[in-house]
Amino acid sequence: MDWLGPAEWEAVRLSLRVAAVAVAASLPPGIFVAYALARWRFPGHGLLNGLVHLPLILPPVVTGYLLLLGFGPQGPVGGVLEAVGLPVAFRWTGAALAAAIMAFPLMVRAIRLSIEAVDPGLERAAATLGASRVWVFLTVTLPLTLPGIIAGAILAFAKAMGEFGATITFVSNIPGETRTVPSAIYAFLQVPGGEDAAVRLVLVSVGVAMAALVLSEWLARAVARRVGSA
Amino acid sequence: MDWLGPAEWEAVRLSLRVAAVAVAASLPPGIFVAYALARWRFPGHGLLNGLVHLPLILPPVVTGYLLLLGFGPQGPVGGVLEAVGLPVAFRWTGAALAAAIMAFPLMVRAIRLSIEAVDPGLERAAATLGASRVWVFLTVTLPLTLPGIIAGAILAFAKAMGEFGATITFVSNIPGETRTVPSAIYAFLQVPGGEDAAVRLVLVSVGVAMAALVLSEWLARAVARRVGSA
Amino acid sequence: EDVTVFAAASMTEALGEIAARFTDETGTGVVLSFAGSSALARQIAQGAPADVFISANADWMDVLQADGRIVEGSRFDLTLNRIVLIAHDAAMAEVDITPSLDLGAMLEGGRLAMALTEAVPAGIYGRAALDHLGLWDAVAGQVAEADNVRAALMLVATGAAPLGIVYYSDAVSTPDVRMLGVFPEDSHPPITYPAARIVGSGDAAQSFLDYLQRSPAVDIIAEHGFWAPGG
Amino acid sequence: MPLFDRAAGVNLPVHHRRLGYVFQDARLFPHLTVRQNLTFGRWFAPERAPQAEIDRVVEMLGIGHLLSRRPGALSGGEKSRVALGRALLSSPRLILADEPLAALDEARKAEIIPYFERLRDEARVPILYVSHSPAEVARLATTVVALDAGRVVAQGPAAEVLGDPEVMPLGPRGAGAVIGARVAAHHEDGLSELQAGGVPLFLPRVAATVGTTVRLRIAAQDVLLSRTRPEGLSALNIVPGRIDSIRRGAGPGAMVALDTPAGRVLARVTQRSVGALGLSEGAECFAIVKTVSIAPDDVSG
Amino acid sequence: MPLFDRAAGVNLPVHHRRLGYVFQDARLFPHLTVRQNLTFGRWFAPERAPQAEIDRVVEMLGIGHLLSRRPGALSGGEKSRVALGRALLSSPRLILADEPLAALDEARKAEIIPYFERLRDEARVPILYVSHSPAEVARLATTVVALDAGRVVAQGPAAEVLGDPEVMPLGPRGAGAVIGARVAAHHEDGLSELQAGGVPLFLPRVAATVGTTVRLRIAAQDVLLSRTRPEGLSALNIVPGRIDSIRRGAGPGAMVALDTPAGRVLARVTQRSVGALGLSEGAECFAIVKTVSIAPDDVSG
Ligand SMILES: Nc1ncnc2c1ncn2[C@@H]1O[C@H](COP(=O)(O)OP(=O)(O)OP(=O)(O)O)[C@@H](O)[C@H]1O
Ligand SMILES: Nc1ncnc2c1ncn2[C@@H]1O[C@H](COP(=O)(O)OP(=O)(O)OP(=O)(O)O)[C@@H](O)[C@H]1O
Ligand code: MOO
Ligand SMILES: [Mg+2]
Ligand SMILES: [Mg+2]
Repeated sequence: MDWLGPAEWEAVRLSLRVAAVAVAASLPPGIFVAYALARWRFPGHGLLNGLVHLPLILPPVVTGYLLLLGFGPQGPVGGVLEAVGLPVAFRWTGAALAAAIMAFPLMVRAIRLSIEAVDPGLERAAATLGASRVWVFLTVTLPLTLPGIIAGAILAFAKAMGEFGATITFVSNIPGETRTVPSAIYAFLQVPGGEDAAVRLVLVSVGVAMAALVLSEWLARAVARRVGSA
Repeated sequence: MDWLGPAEWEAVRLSLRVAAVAVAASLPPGIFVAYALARWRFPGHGLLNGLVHLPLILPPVVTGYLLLLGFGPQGPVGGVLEAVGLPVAFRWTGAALAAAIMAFPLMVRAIRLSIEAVDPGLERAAATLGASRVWVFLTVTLPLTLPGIIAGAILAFAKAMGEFGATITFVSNIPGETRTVPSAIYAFLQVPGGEDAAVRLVLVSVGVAMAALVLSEWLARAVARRVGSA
Repeated sequence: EDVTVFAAASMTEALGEIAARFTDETGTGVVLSFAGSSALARQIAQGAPADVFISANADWMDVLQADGRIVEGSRFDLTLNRIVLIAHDAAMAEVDITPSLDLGAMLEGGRLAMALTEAVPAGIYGRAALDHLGLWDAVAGQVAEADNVRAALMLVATGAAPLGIVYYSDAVSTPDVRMLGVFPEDSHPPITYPAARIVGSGDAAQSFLDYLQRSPAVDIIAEHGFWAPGG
Repeated sequence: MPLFDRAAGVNLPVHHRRLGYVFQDARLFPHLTVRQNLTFGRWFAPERAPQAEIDRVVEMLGIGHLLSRRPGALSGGEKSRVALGRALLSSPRLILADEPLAALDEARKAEIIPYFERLRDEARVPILYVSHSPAEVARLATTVVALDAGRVVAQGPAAEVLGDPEVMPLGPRGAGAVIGARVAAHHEDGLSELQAGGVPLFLPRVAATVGTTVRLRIAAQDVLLSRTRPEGLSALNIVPGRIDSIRRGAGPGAMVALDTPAGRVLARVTQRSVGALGLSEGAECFAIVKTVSIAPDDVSG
Repeated sequence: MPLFDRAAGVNLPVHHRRLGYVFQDARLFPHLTVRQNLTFGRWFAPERAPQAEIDRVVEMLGIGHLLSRRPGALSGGEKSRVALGRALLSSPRLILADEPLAALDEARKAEIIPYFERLRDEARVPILYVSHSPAEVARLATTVVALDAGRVVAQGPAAEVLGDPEVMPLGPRGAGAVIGARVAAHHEDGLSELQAGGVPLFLPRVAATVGTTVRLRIAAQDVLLSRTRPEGLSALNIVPGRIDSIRRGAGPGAMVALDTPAGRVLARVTQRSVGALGLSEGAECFAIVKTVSIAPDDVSG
């Protein structure tokens, strides 16, 4: 693949890392929120659902701006993160944060649906066998929702690979640090004659995304087969 | 609501119209594609699934640029549409097209999942009663998937309300024609002191989106109750 | 009929005022569409129904001209701009922008906010100026590139970055940043805002272009921090 | 008209076959009311069933009070009846009922069977009814095809197949003969008197008017044999006959087929009794059937 | 230890109650193998069941060959057995079985019941077994609590409650007494001879060794009565007794309770027969039970 220059390769590698970290870090809270939305009734249920979906609906630049206000060097959370040695401003970690937040609704939706498909009778059966709530979740609900979780994670990964607006607004475009594939594509589209390079990177994104989607369908089916019908 | 100026009102009205038309026009193909993905096995199944998801994954600017190449006045499809009296380039119809394409994956996913939840046994029963494939779909599958269709349509509506990158790239930012709420937010952020107006419009977007999400959950539950368990 | 003007986003406010005056005086409506110059140029290349294009840099106008999209002889430089160094800290002292400026020290480990230095005009000019002054290598690793010049301005305004390089017109638009100094005029290519009529536009487009070069319009542009050509 | 013939390349689409299918699970459309479920097939039928036909089916199945409900609010038995009505009203040329009662409990089954009987007697549609239950088959079938391990082991009129001691696809505990009898009288003590070939039979009240003919299934294991006419027994039904055949099974039992004036009767006794009583082909003996052994389930109106 | 007491504000979480629950649907975990299903509860039990205990349960339920399969590949009966083993191995203080066999067909039920019997006899856990089936109750229960419309109508030892003609929560067709009998001999003709209070009873081969005691359910409707000892009948079991009570029902039937040396026997006859035979309380008579009427289902090993 020597048709990609070193800077482009760097962007691809960085995007892969950012997307992977975004998905890995958002999976636990994603599963928790999906579980809460699927199984609990509480005041603010609708509000939580709305909040989770917000990044899907807000213009990404607005999301990025809000992230900047909250997680930037001057932001309330950003200061704390900096103090504990996990700075996100203008770092690839920030790009991962932006990607995670933008991909969160897709992940939560997929996981929520698969949790709703798990027979609560199985969870009650596990409780009668002595498993506490947490154990029921870990030994029954979680393994049974694996197809949905995998599908959600891969979809989120693809989305994270493509995130642009919130990322560039929040962490800018720093080669090697926050210059992901979409930022590079945007930059190429800004200059006359940059289309060719942009097309190459679009092809890479599309390839990765397509592979992720096909893999996700396949994995979900394979897991569903393995888990089988009781 | 006199805290919104006339230009802002115009953007809100336009966005509502664009989103409504986008959802209405993409619902039939959305249902068809969801049905095909849920129930048919054919070569290119994975490819179709990938294509449907592309707008979720590509940077919106790229999607907008591709739309411009295909549906612009010089584009192959754009020329045909222009000839049959349905020009989309730099028209609100084009904004609706961009919004529809960006929201399509969300809609299809929701509908597909609810189609997969319909018992194929009911469809076979309808066939033994003399209903052809099309009738089975119209009288059994479609009504039973109504909750998912509603949820998908409303989610797509919210997404369409918030679409920016593809819209401004494809149909520009023409007041009264293609200047939707997100474009207006962008424009306000370009002028000194425009933040207040931008914040007002963000609040409107968030309000509409939240209302849509809560309504979607509520409707889906109500319909599910009505349809009941057989 | 109305005149449709595609203009660089940085002209939003000035052109808004001029268009209102123009409509008052002539009765001809003006439809303004603002976006990044590159997006607008691509749209015009694809047949967008624009009558007038005002670009924030000459390159994109050159592309359209080579493409035969603009009316021969209608192109002129509407205004000029300058790039400036701005700071978030209102107490910071003004500086002379010379090769001896120690930008690295001024940043104190923070970021220098600019527009994309390879793609967006404001970033390209800033990079050229820093190169010319021999300052680029010292700060290259600390530059945060935003997708447009307004986003760079915002990074400084919110304090995410202590310093930034933006247009003079941007710096005067907000009280949240302090202008530390203007880059020497010879440190970068001239920053021109070419305007032109698009092929197929009517007489109204020409009268709007003419109007832009006359008294109230010129003053309004200057009020918003742009520099008059040759001024 | 062939529905499927691979050699001839015929495969009529399901919706053109006009086979009314009654599924084991009712498969009612949950989003439609009972009325809409019933009339569903009507829209696609070549000649649309008239309203009178609908009324007749609704009345026959006793579902008039359910018409505006949704399936979710029906009991299992009600669902089955609606499913049956729905199949009927699609103007089928044949009804296929594949173990339609298997998913119901005994009380529910007892509730549905009479409707199948009425259907058999009143509707002009042949029914192919698949079942594992001897009681169901005995009550409903006019012609029986017995399958064992996928092969046809017997076919013919119900009385013949069910009365054949060689044919026990349901095992010896499921065997039993079917006889026809005319209702002679309803007595005040709650018993009905029937005449079967001149033999009087007493049963708990039968839901058929005097003079009509009903079919009774007499389970082989409910029949006792005696060489002499027994006296002083609580059993009221004693049928004289001649042994046609004795079939010894692998276990301790034997199936004795008796020709009686009432028709073929099967009795399941031990081989030890066969020896003790000296039963042999051609011997005369008496079949004793308890009055209460013939359950309402086993009488077909 | 109270599990739930609203007044005292006690509501022990389900996972601390240590009640092994056997559901109507097996509810096996589809993602775990049979072995993992069986040992699921073990991880949470206060003292973990030793491997020997697992082996014993696996052996008792005959599921050794299934251990590495997943539930999807099990038959309905196998699923039930695994579910039972799973509940057992969670070291419960009590097993709750709520109609555990209701979803199975007859053949499957017959397959499972012996395992419940072994469980009752071998495991040291009390079982609360809920059922609508007289055969199941008669075979399994030591103590019966009969509920009708939500109220307790009788409770006590199984033989007493099931032999009480006043208690028929399952209707007269479900009534039947339970008697205990010792296996005396297995004969070559496939019959087993049992002794019940000095009365010999012949049954198709019983799966119990000579000398052990089994329980038999004799359904009331399978019993004939005679004032004199009948001769020349194919029925091998004739039990002399004295009429304790006669209960006339609303229909044509009557329930006669007989005290015999073998224990309480119930007979369901017509009121006409009661009159014809002159049956009355205190009268001596003979109960006739066909050998083959006592199904293997009705004998508890
Ligand atoms: N014509 C056929 N060709 C190949 N396989 C068949 C055919 N008919 C039935 N089978 C297979 O035989 C098995 C049993 O079939 P089916 O369920 O129709 O039997 P059944 O007699 O209806 O059983 P049940 O009484 O349990 O309903 C199924 O696994 C089915 O796939
Ligand atoms: N303690 C209770 N308080 C209020 N309602 C109850 C209570 N117990 C049972 N019910 C209601 O009574 C109905 C029947 O209860 P349940 O299904 O437990 O009965 P059951 O005896 O187990 O019936 P089945 O034999 O069909 O299993 C249910 O609708 C249930 O909601
Ligand atoms: O006004 Mo621009 O085109 O964002 O530099
Ligand atoms: Mg079958
Ligand atoms: Mg119950």
